[in-house]
Amino acid sequence: MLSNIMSILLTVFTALVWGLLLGGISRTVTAKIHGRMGPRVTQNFIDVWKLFRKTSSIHHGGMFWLAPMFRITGAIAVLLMVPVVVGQNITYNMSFAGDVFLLLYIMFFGCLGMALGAGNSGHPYAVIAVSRGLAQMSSYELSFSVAVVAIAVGLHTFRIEGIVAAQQAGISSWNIFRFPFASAGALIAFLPMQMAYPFGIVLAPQEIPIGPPTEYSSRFLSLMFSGRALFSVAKLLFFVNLLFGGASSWLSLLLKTFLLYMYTVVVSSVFPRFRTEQSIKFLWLVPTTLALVDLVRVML
Amino acid sequence: MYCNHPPEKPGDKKEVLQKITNMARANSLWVTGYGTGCGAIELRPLGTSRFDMERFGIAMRPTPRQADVLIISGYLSTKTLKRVIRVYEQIQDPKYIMALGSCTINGGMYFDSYNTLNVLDKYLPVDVYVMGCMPRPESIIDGFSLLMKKIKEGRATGWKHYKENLDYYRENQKQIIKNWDLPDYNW
Amino acid sequence: MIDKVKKELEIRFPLLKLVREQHNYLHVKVGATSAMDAVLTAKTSLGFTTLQLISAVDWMENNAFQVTWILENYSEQEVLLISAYFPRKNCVVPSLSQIWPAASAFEREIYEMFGISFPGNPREGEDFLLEGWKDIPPMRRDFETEEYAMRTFGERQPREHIDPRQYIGDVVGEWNTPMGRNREEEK
Amino acid sequence: MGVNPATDPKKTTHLFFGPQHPGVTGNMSIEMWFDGDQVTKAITHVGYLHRGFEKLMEKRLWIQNFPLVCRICVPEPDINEECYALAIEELAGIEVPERAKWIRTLVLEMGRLAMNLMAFGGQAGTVGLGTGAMWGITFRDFVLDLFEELTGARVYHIYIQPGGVRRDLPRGFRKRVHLVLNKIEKRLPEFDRLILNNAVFKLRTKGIGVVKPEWIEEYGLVGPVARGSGSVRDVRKDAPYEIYDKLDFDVVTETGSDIYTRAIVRRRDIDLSISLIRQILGGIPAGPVATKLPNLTEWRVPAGEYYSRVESSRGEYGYYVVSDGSLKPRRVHVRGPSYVHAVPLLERMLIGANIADVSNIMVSLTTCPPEIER
Repeated sequence: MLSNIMSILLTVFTALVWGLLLGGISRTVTAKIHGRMGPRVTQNFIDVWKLFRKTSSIHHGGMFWLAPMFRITGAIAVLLMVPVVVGQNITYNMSFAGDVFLLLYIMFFGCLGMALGAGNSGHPYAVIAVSRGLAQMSSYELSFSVAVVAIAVGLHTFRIEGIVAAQQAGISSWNIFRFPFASAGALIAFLPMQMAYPFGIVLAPQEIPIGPPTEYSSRFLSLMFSGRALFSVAKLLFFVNLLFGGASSWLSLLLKTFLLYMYTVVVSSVFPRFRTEQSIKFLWLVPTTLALVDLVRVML
Repeated sequence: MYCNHPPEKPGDKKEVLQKITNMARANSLWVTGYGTGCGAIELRPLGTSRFDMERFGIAMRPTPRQADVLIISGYLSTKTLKRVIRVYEQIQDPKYIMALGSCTINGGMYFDSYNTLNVLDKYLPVDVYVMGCMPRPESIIDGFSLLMKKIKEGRATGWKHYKENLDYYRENQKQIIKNWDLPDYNW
Repeated sequence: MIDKVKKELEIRFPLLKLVREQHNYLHVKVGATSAMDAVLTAKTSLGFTTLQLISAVDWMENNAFQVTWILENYSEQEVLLISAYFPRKNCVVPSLSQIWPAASAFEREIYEMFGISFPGNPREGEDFLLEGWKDIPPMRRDFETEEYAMRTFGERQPREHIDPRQYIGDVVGEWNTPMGRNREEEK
Repeated sequence: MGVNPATDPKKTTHLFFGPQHPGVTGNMSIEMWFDGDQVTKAITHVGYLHRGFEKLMEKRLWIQNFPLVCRICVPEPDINEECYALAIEELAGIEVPERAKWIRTLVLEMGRLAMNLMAFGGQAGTVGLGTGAMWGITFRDFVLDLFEELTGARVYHIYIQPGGVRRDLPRGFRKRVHLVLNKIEKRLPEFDRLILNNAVFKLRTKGIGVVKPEWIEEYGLVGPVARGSGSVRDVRKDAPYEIYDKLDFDVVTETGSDIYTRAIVRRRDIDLSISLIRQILGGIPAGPVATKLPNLTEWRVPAGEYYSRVESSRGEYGYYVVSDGSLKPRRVHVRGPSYVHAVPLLERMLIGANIADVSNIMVSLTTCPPEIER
């Protein structure tokens, strides 16, 4: 029991540190593409600490306060439902408790809480961004769900543990090679999940500065930053487990999540963003079709 | 949602980890993305590869709620001053003002203009002035490093001064903004 | 080609005065009553279909405003300036905003800057460049901008220390060159 | 009392776009009413940068106004000096030496190149392609370095004066201009790949922000906005000033009318500026660079009125200068291209636009608020 709690705390702490570090690295990589030096790798830690120590003198009601909590709760829940390192049962945390569908739901939960809080802030730009975000979420959730279902049906298990265990027979058994179309669909859907361009229509500084967190400041923003870092690590973990055969050691975990994250950063820095309807159209058409191909293949 | 009461006067209370916090504040200055005057043209090269202010942790934020620094980039017309006050008061404490250009110091070449103010620190508490017209990116970076030094030493207390002397500042502001329709305490 | 325009205008407006004529440039002055006629003639029958600018000049000593319409003919690349004098007191000039949508902005600016009224402009009186202006319109000759600026915005008091070396030495403590010290001691 | 359907509070959202807004160029704001995603009414508010230049110019000597006029347009200040100097030369009858004319043209084209690089990159930046904006401003910086060497300042040059320019070219300047041009030209194909050939950029800009050809004469549109809709207006060709009649070039014109076309026009303007600078560098004659002027503190420009025009990167720039024969100008009225683009045209174009495209449309007109407000 105690070791379980320790493991949970360790997982959350590591995920937080790694998430913030990944954020710092991504800023550096983006800067290098721009031709700049970029910030320190540890910049995000400094930012979070600074924001945490700023005063906050505004409030817009209960949901406004709770939204960052929702986000962090959602992130931690996702994190704990995914096995961290394959083989080390202690790091499986609570992944025995649910299947991929529960996970899909909880991933939605964090964003929904954010949407409610932003709506409560009363800023028109935040409201526009929320409506954009929810519209886009409904479209990428579809393609992602189809991809996950295709993989789950193909492997005859909805349990994440099972999905991971089925990929342990060498690189060729990874789902990305066994279900290439579904994986492609899922990887495209990963971009809007990470709010990467060309799908970054929620945080669009030139259009609706800057989306849901417009009114959030100081401590709330600090929590939101931490929540985002945790959430992105949770999503990365889920994807590594889903497509890339899980991680057999801490080192391979770091490497795999890092590479997956860099994929979003690099794509993000060479594309402008879609308009909302273009983004939705693309997400309904391309990744969904790709995922459906594999689903049909598996069903047959 | 506006406040109806004047802001609390910040005391000189000793905070834990004050030193580390000051270091963090100095190394992560977020600037409100508001180009109030022509100095904004040199803020753009500041972000690109020649000067790259992100090296020092300085980043542009699109909304005042999340920013620390307000850069008054040059002369302020009375019409802009109203917006600038609104923006400044929405920034959460601690907040700093950096003023670029001779025209913020004493009016510069617009000293006799009927629409630009001459002495900025009568209306807003300025922490760092950067002189020149227009200041080169290097001197803006120099201004930032001076601001960082002040923050690390705990001397960048313009925001405290503003809260303590709010009546003085309000009086001056209302003197030149003829159609004052802002809430008096709007943070 | 500009000759043709000149002849045509001279036939229709015998009181017309020629100010400047060049290759593809013509400036004429007409009476206040026939100004609108001249502008509309230029638009409808002479091909000057574009309004570039409406400008005003305050001739205070002659007690008149000179209003100038600058028209352009895009196909022939010609510029035509039509000026007219209007009495300075309660100056009223017909509006062109129904004919050229761009005229509305020009007229709003002139109304604000000179107080010349353009009845017929639906957006007249909306704030354009100034906000809450209560003084006489600023571009009139009798408006003294420096006096207004000093009265409203004030002036920065000059520093007490005139000697920059001493001042910098006091503030920064880094001006310790032997040259400066020796000179101080000599005194 | 009927409610205007465009501003009905029950059906529309009232939004303020700027002045503190990263998508706005400079310091101006748009007040808008939205029905869903569509703009039903838009009002531009200008005047945040109003410094009363025209009043200040009446209070200063003719020559003292040069430091003022260059501040009217921040990204491309030489246009203002040139336009004001042209008006003074016309009124006072000053002859400009041949070499000065060539150098002036060189400076104007360099300024145009710098502005177009920034505007072309900025068009990408406003739809979220920050890399394009960063690169554009970086390359503009190399041109600013040349300016600094030539004039002593990065942004406000105050280099052109009545009757010539302030000083001659430094030694080896031509070589360094060629180096910078080569550097920029080498990277331009990469720009094209990143921006113009980008599928998402095309999606965001094609068919958006259409300027109908009949609006050109109605509103008096100029520059890339007009030339993107099939107009061939260019003051450099129509009423050549300085030495543009000796240079070999064609006016850039396209017929697509949308934002993408205006981006292409800007991109081709960059090519044109580079080729013009190369031509000028090959042909600068020897000789003096300035005419001797009378004692400037007592210099009275003869009475008269003149409307001088030059072509800036955003279109035709006009100065209406009135002199009453005294020490100071009687009246200087500046007509910048953004005047019409940002106020009546933008208000017209935004109706029916998507909220995501507001900033996009605005940047494609390259509005420069200080020249509206002065």
